Amino acid sequence: MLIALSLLTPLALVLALGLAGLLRPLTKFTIRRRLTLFAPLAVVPAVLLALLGNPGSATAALEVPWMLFGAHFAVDLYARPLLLIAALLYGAALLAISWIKLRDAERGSSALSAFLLLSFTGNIGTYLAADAASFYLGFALMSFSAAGLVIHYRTPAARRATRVYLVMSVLSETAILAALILVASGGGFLLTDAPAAAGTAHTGLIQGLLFFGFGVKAGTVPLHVWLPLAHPAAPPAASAVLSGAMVKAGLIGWLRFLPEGETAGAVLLTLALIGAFAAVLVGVVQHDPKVILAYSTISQMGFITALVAVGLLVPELRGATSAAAVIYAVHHGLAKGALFLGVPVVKHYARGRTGILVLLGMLGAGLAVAGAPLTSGAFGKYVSKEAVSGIEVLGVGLDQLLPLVATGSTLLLLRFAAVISSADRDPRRRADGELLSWLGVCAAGIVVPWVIGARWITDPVQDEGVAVPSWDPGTLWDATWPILLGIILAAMVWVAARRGLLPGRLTSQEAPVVQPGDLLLAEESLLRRVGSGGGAALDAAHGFTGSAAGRWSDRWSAAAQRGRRGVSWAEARLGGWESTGLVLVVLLTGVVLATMLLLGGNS
Amino acid sequence: MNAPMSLTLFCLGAVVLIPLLASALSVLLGSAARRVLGVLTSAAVLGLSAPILVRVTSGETLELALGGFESPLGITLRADGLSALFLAMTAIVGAVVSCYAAARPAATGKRLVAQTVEPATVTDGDHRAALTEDAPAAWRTGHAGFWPLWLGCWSGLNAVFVSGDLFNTYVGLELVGLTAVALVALGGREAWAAALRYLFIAVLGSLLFLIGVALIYSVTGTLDIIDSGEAITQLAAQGDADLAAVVLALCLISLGLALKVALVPLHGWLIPAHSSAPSAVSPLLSALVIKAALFVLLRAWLWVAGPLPELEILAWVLAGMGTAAILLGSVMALRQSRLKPLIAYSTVAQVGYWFLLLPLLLDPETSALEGQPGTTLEEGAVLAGALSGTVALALGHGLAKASLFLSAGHLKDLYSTDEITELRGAGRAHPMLVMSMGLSAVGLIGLPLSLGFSGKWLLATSAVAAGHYWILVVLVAGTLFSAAYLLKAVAPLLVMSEDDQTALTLPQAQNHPGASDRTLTGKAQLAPFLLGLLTVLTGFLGVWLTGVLEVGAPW
Amino acid sequence: MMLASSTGALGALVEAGLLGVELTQVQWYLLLGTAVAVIGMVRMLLTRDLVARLIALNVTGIGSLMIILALAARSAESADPAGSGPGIDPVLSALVITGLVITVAFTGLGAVLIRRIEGFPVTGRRDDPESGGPAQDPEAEQ
Amino acid sequence: MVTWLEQIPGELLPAIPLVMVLLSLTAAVAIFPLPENSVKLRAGINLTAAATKVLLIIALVPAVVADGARPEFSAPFLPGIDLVLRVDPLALFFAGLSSLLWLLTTIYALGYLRGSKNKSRFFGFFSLCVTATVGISFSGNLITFLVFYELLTVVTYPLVAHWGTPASLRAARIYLRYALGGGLAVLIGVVWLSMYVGPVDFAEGGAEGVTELVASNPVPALLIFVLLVGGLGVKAALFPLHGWLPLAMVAPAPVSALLHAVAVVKAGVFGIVRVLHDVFGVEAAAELGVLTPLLVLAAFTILYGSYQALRQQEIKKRLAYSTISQVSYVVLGVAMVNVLATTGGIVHLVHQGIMKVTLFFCAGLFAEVIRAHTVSQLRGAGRRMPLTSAAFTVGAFGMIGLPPTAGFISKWQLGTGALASEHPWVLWVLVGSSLLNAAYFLPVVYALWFADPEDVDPETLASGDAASDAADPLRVREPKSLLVPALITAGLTLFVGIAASLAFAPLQVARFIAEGVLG
Repeated sequence: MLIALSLLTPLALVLALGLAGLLRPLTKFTIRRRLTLFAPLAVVPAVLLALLGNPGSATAALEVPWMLFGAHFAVDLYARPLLLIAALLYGAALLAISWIKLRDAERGSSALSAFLLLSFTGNIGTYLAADAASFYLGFALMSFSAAGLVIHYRTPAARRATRVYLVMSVLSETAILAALILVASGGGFLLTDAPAAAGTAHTGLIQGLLFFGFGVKAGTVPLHVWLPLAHPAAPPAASAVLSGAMVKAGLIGWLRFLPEGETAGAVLLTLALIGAFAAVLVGVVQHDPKVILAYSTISQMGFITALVAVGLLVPELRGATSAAAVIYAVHHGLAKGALFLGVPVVKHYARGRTGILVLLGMLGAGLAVAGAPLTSGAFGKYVSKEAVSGIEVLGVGLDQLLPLVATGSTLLLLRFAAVISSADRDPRRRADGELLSWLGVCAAGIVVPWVIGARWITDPVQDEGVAVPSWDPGTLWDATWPILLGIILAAMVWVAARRGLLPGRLTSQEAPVVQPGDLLLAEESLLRRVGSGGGAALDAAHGFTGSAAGRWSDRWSAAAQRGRRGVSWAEARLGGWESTGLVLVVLLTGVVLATMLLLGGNS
Repeated sequence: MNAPMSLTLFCLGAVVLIPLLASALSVLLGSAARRVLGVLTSAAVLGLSAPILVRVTSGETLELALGGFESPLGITLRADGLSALFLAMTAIVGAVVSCYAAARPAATGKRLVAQTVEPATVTDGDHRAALTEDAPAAWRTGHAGFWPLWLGCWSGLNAVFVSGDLFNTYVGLELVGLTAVALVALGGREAWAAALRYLFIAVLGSLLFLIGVALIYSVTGTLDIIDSGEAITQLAAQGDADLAAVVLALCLISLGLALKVALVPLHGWLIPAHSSAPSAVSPLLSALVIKAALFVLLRAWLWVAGPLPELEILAWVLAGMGTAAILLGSVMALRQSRLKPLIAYSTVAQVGYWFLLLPLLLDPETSALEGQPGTTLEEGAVLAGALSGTVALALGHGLAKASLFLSAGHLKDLYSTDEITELRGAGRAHPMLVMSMGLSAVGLIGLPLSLGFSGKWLLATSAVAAGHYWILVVLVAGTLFSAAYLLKAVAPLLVMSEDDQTALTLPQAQNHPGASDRTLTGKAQLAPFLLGLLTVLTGFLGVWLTGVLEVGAPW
Repeated sequence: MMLASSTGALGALVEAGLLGVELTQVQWYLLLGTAVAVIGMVRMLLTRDLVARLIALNVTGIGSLMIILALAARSAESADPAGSGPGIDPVLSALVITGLVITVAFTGLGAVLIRRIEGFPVTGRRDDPESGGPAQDPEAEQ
Repeated sequence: MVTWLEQIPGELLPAIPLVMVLLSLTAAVAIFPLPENSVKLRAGINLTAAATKVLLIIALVPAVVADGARPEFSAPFLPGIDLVLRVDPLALFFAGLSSLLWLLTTIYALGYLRGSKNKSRFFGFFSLCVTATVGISFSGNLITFLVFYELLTVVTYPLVAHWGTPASLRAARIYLRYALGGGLAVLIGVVWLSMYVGPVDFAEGGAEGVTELVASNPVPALLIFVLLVGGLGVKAALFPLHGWLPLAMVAPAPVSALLHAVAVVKAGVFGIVRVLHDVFGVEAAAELGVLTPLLVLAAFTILYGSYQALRQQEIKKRLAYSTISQVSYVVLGVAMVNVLATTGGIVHLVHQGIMKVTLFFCAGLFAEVIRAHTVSQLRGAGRRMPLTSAAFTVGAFGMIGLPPTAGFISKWQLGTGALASEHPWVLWVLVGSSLLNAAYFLPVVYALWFADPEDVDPETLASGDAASDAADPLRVREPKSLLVPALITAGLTLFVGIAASLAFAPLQVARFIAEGVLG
């Protein structure tokens, strides 16, 4: 019942917002304003579901026989934590855009909250779905309502971002549809037995399709190009949700459907690592704080994808790596959400009384993302290192490589801090929804990962809470050396920049050396070339068939014309009086003679 | 003989004689009275033919010796399935056209009237009083002479359909021919030449027919259709030398009738005659007059000659001419720019369908089908199927063509032109008329739910059963062509406005003599619509028609 | 006139026995009748002048009626070979009479039409106001 | 209300098919002579006829689907062959679709044609067309099917030529030429078959006698099949025979909505399904080896239709080509001989009808209210006509096959069916075609919602302004009688999409039919 409630309340609210459009303009505006105020409450049922619905219990399963092909919903080990952070993030985002004074509210905020509610439903739909069709329903609803979020400001950049996002999400949707049909027809309609079914037939094909489909959403290289474009274009609340919750849908898709496979695991691992490190290089040179955060998301998602890849490589470790991935996702969701929500908060509240609070919060979130000790980041990294201990990649232990990602993220965060500190301020006097929601997310960021890690994620192998890092010096040092390395590198770069040693292009203020969405230009031109080439070829083929048909019909009508002329010539001949007579006489004699001969013949 | 029997026999006799009597009577009356008499007679004939049809459908052939004289000298009237059907169709079409002519006297032709002098009383037949030299002659619409001629023609038709012996058929044919020529002549200046040409053809045809009948009489010693049929079958059984004379007679009769029915190489006279005839006359010509010749041909081929194998060559020649008719008629119809010649050519084309069955009659039990497990048409049915198909086609054509010619004539009278391009958009002013042209087009093309479709279906199934696949091809080609030229005739009428929405301007309508006439003209449009509706509704009568044809069938 | 000469020539040929064909009287008349009918038909079908065509029509009519009479005689002859007088089958003779009546009727109608078409030659030329074309151009009747 | 319908006594059932056919016939006969200005009466007759027809269908559903009744009515037509009207689940399926959409389209047409001339003629032929469609769906043997099939051709000609401009007449003429050609091919096939087998009654596993015919002499059987499917293919707009459909878009919107999305095109496909299932039977067709070429042809039509739609700039032309490709889904599904694919094919018959009608309604609305005929003129229409654009978006998502809509259900069924059959490559045809659909529908949706009205060329902007209300300067008043049917069908698309496994939902009925045929 709780599942139904958590899915339906946001939808009901969206419906109400839509129907309000029918009323007279004045009442329409007031009703919509009041509805957006209630919007954040729509997430409450989902939060309750996450808290109360421990997997396997009555509230955690729902079967709707008449929906789609018999819809099943269930809260399971992985879904519960992700559900919680999604609910929290969406709640905070809705809070951020609605509980503020009318004067500060953005133009068309009700449309924004409507799209947020829709993507929230889609998002938790993907987590809760227990059968392929409802999963796809949730996924499609989420990705297409996200387009509404990205386009919100209607700026040219937003338009371009939406176009790119739409094209990529349509491609990913179709790939996922094909994969799901393959899995379902292999017997994996219910998600519990999907990976097994996917393993039976067309495994390679299914893996490829799933990589492509969910890779777009999870921002793995080379499919990540839409992320750096979409985040700056979307309103901050939306981009918080985009990188906090939506990107995780890609992760849950892989966890649900991916069958084992060494080659697939290896490919995914390499892509993940490339993503993790390359994103840092490109992110560092950006000027827009949200773009930097976007690249940080790409690198963090690289980290999580690496975990999933390991799960594929070594099936025994699948349970542990998946659990680690989920915990890390939880941590990253909240921390990244806090950072994104923080961008406007810094802009409005950095001065004056709330300044310290803002500084503390941002610092805390930054450290968590970097994985400093005592933060949820450290916890996440520790659990992941435990899960992947012993895996070798090109001779280097994976558990050595992962901390380097932390250094990368420290570099990015320092760059972010530098850029955000120099950003212009537009102070607001009284605290409003924006600040509150940001604070909420920061608090959740600190508390929730630990709670989830300890109690909710029972390691399927040891069947008890995942090991909580004890603060002995060994683990402390493991957590801190990557950060120190990062700080040292940053200092060196800073000194070089001070001395003017760095090439001018790198530090030029206006256009960053690498446009956001770096590979995009290459991919766009590739796509455009393929499209135009294919189009030209098809048009040529069409032209050819058209002319052939034209020639054939000309021949046909020429023949018909000749036939008609011949007939009318004959008609002219026959029309005359003498000719009828002549014909009659000829016919008469001919027939008579013929019958006489015939009769003569046989009688 | 019990009462009802004598009543239907009375109807049998009356159906021939009453129109003749009315024709004679109408000569004495004024033009208004003639219209009333005309309508009354048509109602009477309709009433008389109903009991005949009922009696025949219940399964017995009616025989009546006029005046009690027995067969060699006396006239015996015989009505079997075939004649009952043709009688009924003629009654329906005749009645509707008569009402139309009564409602719109202007449709009955043009008369030459001296300007000043009151129109001279019309003497019998067509001899006009000599006109005074100086007063310039002017053409007036409406010709009172229409009624006597048409009623005479009607009685001739009925005589042909119910006559029991060949000689009476000849007399009937002549009466029809004579009155038809005169009816064409009512159409004014350009109709006279066509009428004269029609006259020569009619006389030539009937002379050939007469020689044929005489030959048959000399061989069989009897003029009665049934007796001569039996005599000939005996002759064929003995393989008598006289069979040559019979075959020669059949050749002469078939060619004579082909002339009268305007089968392709001999169709020259039909186009000018039917298109220049007045708008009330051309439906009668196309729908009824040529059907008389077809009826006699069917009688000769099936009842008299009985399918003699020796007629093989003649059958194939006629079938060839029929196929040529379908193709040539349709192509020429496609090339016409005026409505009435187009419809006339369509008649020439449709005539071709009625001759396709002849080769089928000669060898119905070809071996082509022995091997098929599921052959549904057993051997005897091929003949029945072919005949009912042809009769259905002929009757369907009668109804549809009458409606089409009425509508075309109506438009020609109103706008004094039947150029298709000038009549563009006539549909807007006369929706009922275009609707009836559409319905008759459905009947002529042979789309389902029309007698034409059932006819084509029956002919096709029996042809395929007898292995004559070429008929299927001809039928399909014919249907496609007829669809093409009928679409060419009807489509322009539907045009509402030019592409750039400018309204269409119709040629200025003829000024009508009186307002009262306007309502009548409006009413008159009901006639073609009724006939069009009938073509479609009779689509359901396929089974009933085959049943009726069984009555008095030769096999 | 041309007609008479051709029948005469044929008769002479037969008398002379040139044809060497022994004809009974009936077959002779049959042959004669067919000849007249064929000549009439050819003449009718090939001339342009209407009146000549009408006359040719009558000649064909007479020819065909002669054939029928010959047939009547033949069947009467076969009925009672040794019959007393020139027996003619009554039915066929009735047929001939009706044929004659009908041909006369048609000729009458034809004459009226020809006179109409050739535009009352007795009362002088009359340009027909309504139809516009010259009334009596010979091609009209094609 | 439904319980009352169930009490219709058993023996009345056989009368229902005849009543259904005669209902719209009498409506037509009543409407034709009506003068132009009697709008109320004409609307009354139309709506009552349509409503009663839908009610009768609802009454029939439990009887036919649940307890397997087969009400039948037959009348003698030709010697040895009767006109038979029989209701079986497939017939009910198609008749239900056409009568429901007839009701909605009538409401739409009443609003759409308010200003135009000769409405009586339009509505007369409109109800005749539905008579033909219901006749086609209820026909019990091949002859009755042929009669109503030809009737449909004749009756739709004046509808296509309704505006009476030379362009619409030319389009109607081409349509007639195609349809008559097709009709003749079917006639020859029917004659030839019935000569071999006698009256061809539709029976579950194929008409009796046909299987022996296929066994004894396959060549004529193959020729007959080609003739029948070729003739029906004309109306089903299969690849080489689809030329008439885009041209017929010149007709008024309700005509292109009902005819080219539901009646005419579906009649062709329905015919093919009948021939495949109830005349030849699937085993005999497989034995003849015709299924794979048919499958290839359908697949090619799907891709060709979508490709052509991509190249069209006019909305209605784009929808026409999308109809061509969507209708071949049904043929695709039926040609793959397994329960899943056949269910997908048959259910797409209804789903595509509902979705395509929504799109045509919206196209008509756009053309009528803001004179937008091409995609570029639609920019920013979302702000000015929000409800129509919402309906259009639902329809477009349905065409692409996105989940909440009915299109997803049929695409999912066809996909799983393709993998279960021995032609797994069909899945890639489906994937390719959904990509192409997205390629030509998403730009329209994007233009509707996200393109700014400002960059709309001024004259369409100006034309919309006149009727806009005060508050939102750009909002345009959408006429109710045109909008309500569009919203109802859009809602229907969503409802059928989500509640696909409801008791008598199209998916269940389609599965019931497929199981009946393939066992």
